[in-house]
Amino acid sequence: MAERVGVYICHCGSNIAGTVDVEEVARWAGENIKDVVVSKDYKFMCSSLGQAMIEEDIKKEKLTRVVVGACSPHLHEKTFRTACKNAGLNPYLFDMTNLREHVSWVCNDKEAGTAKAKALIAGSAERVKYQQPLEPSYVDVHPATLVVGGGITGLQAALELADAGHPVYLVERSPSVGGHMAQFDKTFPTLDCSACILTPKMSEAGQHENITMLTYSELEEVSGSVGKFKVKIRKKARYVVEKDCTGCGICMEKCPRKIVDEDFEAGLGYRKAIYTPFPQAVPRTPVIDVENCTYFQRGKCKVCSKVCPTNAIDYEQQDEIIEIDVGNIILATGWKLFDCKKVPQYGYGRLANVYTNMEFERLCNAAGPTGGKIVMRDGKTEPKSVAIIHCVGSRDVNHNAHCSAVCCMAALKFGHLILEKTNAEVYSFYIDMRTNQKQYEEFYQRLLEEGMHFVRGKVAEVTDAARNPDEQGKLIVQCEDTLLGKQRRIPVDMVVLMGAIEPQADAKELGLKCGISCSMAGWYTERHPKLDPVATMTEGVFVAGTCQGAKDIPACVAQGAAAAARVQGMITKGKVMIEPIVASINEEACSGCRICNNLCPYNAIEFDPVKETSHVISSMCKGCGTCVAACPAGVITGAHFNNQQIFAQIDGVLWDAKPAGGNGGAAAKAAEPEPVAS
Amino acid sequence: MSSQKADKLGSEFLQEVIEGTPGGERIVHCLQCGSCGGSCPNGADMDYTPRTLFALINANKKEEVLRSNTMWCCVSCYFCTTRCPQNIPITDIMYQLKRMAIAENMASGSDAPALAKTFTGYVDKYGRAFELGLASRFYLLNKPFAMLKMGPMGIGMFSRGRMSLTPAKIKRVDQLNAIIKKAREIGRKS
Amino acid sequence: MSNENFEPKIVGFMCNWCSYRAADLAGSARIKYPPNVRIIRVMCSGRMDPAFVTKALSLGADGVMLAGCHPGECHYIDQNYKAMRRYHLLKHMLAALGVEDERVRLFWRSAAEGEQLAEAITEFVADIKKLGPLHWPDNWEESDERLEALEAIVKEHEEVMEVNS
Amino acid sequence: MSEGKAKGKLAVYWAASCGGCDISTLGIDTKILDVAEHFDIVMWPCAADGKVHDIEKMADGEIDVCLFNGGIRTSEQEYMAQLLRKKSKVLVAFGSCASEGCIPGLGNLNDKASCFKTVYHDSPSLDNPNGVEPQPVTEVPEGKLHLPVYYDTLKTLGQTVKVDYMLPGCPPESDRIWDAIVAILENKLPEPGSVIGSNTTVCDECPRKREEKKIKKFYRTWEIEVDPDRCLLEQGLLCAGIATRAGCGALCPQVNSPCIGCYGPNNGVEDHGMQLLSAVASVIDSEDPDEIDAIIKEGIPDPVGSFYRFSLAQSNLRRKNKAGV
Amino acid sequence: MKYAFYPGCSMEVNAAAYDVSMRAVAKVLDMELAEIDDWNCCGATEYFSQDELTACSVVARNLAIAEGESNQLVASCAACYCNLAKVDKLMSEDAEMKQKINEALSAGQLKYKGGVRVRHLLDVICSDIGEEKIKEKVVRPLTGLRIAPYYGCQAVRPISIGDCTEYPMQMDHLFEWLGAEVVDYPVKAHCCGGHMPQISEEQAFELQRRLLQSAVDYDADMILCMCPMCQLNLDAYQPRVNGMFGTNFKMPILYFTQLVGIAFGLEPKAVGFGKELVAGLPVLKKKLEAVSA
Repeated sequence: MAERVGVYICHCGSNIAGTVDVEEVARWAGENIKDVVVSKDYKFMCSSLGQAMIEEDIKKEKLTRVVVGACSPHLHEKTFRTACKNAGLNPYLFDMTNLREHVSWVCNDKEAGTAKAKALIAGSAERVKYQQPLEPSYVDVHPATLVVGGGITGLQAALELADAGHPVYLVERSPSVGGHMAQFDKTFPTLDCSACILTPKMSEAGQHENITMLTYSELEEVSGSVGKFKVKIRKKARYVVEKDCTGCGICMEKCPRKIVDEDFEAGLGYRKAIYTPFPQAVPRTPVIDVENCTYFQRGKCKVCSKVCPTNAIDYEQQDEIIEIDVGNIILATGWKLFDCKKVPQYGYGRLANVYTNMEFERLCNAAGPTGGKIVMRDGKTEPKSVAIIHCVGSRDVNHNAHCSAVCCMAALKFGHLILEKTNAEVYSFYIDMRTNQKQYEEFYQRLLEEGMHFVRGKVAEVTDAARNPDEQGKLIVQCEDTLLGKQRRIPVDMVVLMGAIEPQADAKELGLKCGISCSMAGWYTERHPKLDPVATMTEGVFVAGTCQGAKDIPACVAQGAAAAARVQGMITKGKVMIEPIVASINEEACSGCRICNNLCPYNAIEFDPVKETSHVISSMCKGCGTCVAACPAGVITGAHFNNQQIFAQIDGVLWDAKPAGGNGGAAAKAAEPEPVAS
Repeated sequence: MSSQKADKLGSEFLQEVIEGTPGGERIVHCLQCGSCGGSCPNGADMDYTPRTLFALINANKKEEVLRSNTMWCCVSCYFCTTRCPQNIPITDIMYQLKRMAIAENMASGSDAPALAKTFTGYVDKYGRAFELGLASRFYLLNKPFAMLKMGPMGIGMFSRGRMSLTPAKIKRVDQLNAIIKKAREIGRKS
Repeated sequence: MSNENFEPKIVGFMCNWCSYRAADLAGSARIKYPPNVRIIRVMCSGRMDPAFVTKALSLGADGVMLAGCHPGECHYIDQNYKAMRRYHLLKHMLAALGVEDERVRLFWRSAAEGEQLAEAITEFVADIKKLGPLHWPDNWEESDERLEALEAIVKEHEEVMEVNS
Repeated sequence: MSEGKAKGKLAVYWAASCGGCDISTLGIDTKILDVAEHFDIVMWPCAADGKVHDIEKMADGEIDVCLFNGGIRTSEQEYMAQLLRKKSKVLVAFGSCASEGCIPGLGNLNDKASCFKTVYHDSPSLDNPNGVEPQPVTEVPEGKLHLPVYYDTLKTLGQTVKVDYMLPGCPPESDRIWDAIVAILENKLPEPGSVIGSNTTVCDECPRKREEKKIKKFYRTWEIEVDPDRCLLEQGLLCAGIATRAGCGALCPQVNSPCIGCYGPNNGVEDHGMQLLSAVASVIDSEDPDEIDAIIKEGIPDPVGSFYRFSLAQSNLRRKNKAGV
Repeated sequence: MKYAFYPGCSMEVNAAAYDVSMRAVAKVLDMELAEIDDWNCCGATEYFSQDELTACSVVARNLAIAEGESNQLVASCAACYCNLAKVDKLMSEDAEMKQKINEALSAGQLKYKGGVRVRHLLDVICSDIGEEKIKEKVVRPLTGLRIAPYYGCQAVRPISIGDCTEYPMQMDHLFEWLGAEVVDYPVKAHCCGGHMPQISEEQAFELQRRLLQSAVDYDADMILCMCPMCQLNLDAYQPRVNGMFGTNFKMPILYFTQLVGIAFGLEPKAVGFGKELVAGLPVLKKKLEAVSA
């Protein structure tokens, strides 16, 4: 192989040249590495002059390969690839050596730095000779978008896209869109009625010509890749035919079966066996809760069917699988509440008047089970004192290390509502008061004025074990008031636990379906935490709202809109580039052992049962190379990271490690015989 | 790694506490939330709550910490430890502070060090705890008047055969003492 | 074998998304660590072929460092678990071939853990220094006895042939 | 086959190997007569007379084809390898030993001293009261007697001299040998440096049904009742067929015995054992490091024997660390 | 089922009632509790207040001895359980400490590899023997008796015997199986004062008062303990608590095994009744017809 390799070493001002003798490295590479025909150093290789120099050499010196030793390829790989391309050299015949982040900036000693730089350059120069020209491919972007999750984030994203004229499928697992926000009473810090600002968005989405709303439905399977995902959605049987139902509600009114509503009413209220979660639900079509329906359980009743004026009840309805094509996916799957029973010292589930934050939202909601009256479990007594405990399951390494971000403000909101609606004393037990968004600190100030009591200390326990007559019949909140440095016991009537915002239990599973990963805690991982917060490492899959991390409503809305904007960008561009770094199988030589078949998390490897061979669907391959390393027959090749290239690079970086006798690996395989026999 | 971090924090005292406590490096994670002080059954009687001690340790206030009664109030109920949101082994840190206070001769104002000394004396000698010996010797040496109040209880215990006049002794006291001697030797080295 | 002046040569295979970026971050933060590890970038720890490790050792490396995203945080969902499985089997093999346990090690470092990556490298280099050089290719060399014997055969045969002819 | 062409010269040699290759060569049966028709057999220690002197006297390149089986373990073998290389136009590393070391290559888990210790001192069937070891040179009144020098490390033929082709198998199946001979006779040999054989693996010839693979536990053959229709690897038997070149007709798997890898790696695979190891490890069904370790340690007590039974000498590392022998 | 057994110093004399009842119950349940050879004191809290490494080594001596005998070591005292389990955990998690402790043990030709699981008697009875077998053995259900299960601290914290650290339930379940009315009172895992009576009576007696008061508030007939120290504190100091606070507690404090024995039909004397300072038998007789008959 007679390649003509050009090697270019960047000074990066003094960033590299300070700890690496760049002239020496360039000289050495030119004199010692086989096939290197040009080797130069330059002050700033990434400057237009530097690039021009490389382009000129490619043309003049007929270079077939280029190595640039400069900063991290994550910064300038693209720059130099473009330079190669401009000079007519396939950009994948270039390799970048990281002499700044991996050498000069981490070395103290110029001699050692220079030696390390030589080894890395040798690795690149050996590797680059085996690199192959590759061509990226382009895919058309399907204009439809899938939005998973019908909470405020998903609604916002769906509406943005629909208003811009693009079709949207909005999938929601519960019978109605609205999410947690529909359960809230007021929203901080402005105290707008949550339903008043949310329901218009819900009905707008429900009626939008560009939005196909699939409620009571779950994402079943995702295949394909950016631009052309194929999605299967399971539409669960409602037992009510949507097109026939007018939403009149007679069925719900007449249904004889009443059950505790553990979902929307957080266990404080009731619903029927045929129900919509709440009166303003969108769509208005109810669902039958099979497990509690008398007909489904005992075979008799059918009241709903009898009273329905449009014969919309269908007890025989089956789950339906809907297949759709979309170009992009936005996950806005939200959060779930921490199980407060996991902190037994606060007595939730054991002490009647200990409430969770979601229960309390319903308790003070005018549309809630008590009509907005704040009363204790007996349903009538107004509390004389209420303790609000922050950080239940948050900021606690035993449960969730993260701060749930909204509880301080929600606790202040609760305080305000209690003070407004009752004569109770309100105590807030907090570790740190976090009110760091617009108008939040002002709201805190307001509550200080309104007379809410603040005790700085994480509550140790809530108990009914009275130590003296004052405490009899009360819930005693025991804590250290850390500002006094003293232990305190404060007897109250009611306790509200600010349970943590947690990732959905099935977040990981859903992420896997879409090819994105979660943090250990279960939050979806964004492409870049600061600069690319709604994109993910998987092209065409975006995340928004609390599925990415705890946040408040304004932040959710902003992320929903941001994700929609990113998707619009994709749709407008119309095409998306696919990196050619993918695996491929030499089907001629594949024996169909099927080792690789279940190694691919993206299902990009398909087995052909007739030919008994496997092949890679390259548009679905993300280029990780796991199958390449696993193929026992060596018939899977990873473009741009094939064995030959990596072995050559190993050989190169170890140029100075081979023993004096020259008994090196690759060379020794086909050893030159030592002529002894004459 | 942990000791490197402690270096940067610059408090010698903090480092001593960390080094003497298994899992002690968690102490730097203290949020000052007070769930320890709130949980403590004797919290009301402490000069400083454990949380305050951690702040004092951070501030390198060795004398204040080691002279305080906090750790001597500790009954080893471990509520603080299991409730700590930062997994700080608080009870174990209390043990370390007790050890440091004894070593620095700052353990004043409590009978606990003397009780501990008497107790370990018996263990070293017999391999077993000796309740009567412990009670009488400890009270005679430290609280002769309190002993009078103990009378009726002692009689009750005797009459029900719940107190022995002679200590039980293990067979291989020599082996135990060799282990103890060696352990102390290793302890001094490190 | 340990030697004060011994500077081990170590090959480090790092995944594009986490550990390679952690090394970038260590650089940007100007954290100093020993220069012995020569980093080769692969897209994922799942690409790490056990043969890369033995290849490096056979070419004279004194140690091989593998690094990828933390389990559960792989950019390619769960491919680092495959790296983990191969690593365990590889270590079992290397032990049988008499390669000391410390010479090949797998680390999990996220893109945010520049400092931790630098610590890992520092620790790893120190451990290899303690072990001393590996010099694997020397393993294949035969003693001088070989050359003498070969010459003797030639001579012997020449003598016999002289007698014969 | 072309008729009436001048007869060529053929040499067959046998170094560190068991002799199975020669037997398999004779397994081509009466077709051996066809071979004799086309070639003068100048040397074949197992089947025909032929003296080293005569070879030494030949001109370089005078032998048309040399089929060389066995690895290189002694100075004599190395000398013969060099000699035959020089005198042959085409040198074929014949069989697993010459190509990749084979079972004799497992001797690379020891060094010369420990091999001698076992053979000349510790072997239970031994009667050697004076502890005599073979000496390369022994002085007798008549002069010096030479014995070949035994090496620490077994090398493959390719690691000793340049070889033109490799014919895999332990031994190569007679049919494959005949295929190779036909190729030689018809001058239809592939690119020099390549392996004469298939470019697929044993799975290609194995009739068992294969599905996606997940292994929770490895078994030895006697530990389970083998399902005769299902892939052995899927049943937890460490079958090397996935990584081993086809050519044998999947003889072992067909009788419920996992492939042990004698045909060596497929084209383009640098290290047979590592490739097999990587594949097998990839499908271990656990994400817990301790469990993975337990599955491996319990199921694969002898990793070298399991993955490198035939190819240790040809692997990247080639042998056990001498310092640790 | 065979277990290695670590009685602890209190069992022989002070907690003889626990010892005798435990052995009687074990016999009924076919549990073999083989006392480990020549065990020594667990160091209580006092040893750890002085010298961590030595304390650990003293404890580890027992683990090392037990390792030769069984892979399960049962303790009956909460403090002993706590110390044994803590040192076992420390040695499994901290290689440096393990090495140091083993160095110390080597002076006595001992070594602890880490192969012992430390258990508490209550957990063994509830988890290993289990509901079915226990119910089978009941001949005298404890119907009508209101018992307050008392867990104390060190069996559930920091290393729980297998139960909730805040609100344990094993003893509750056990006595439900035996037919008793189990009092669900909030302080069942709070502190009895430990060694505090010797140091500060004011502090200790207040802790005891809280426990006794809560049991009285919930109308318990007796408190059942699973640790000699808890029993001693609540039983022997009860008159003094009354003296200090002007209360009039007469709460019998018994070991849970004593009542298990009663339910199994054993005679009160055979399970150590009469050793307690606040007499338990009269209450038992009053509440349980089967006993008085």
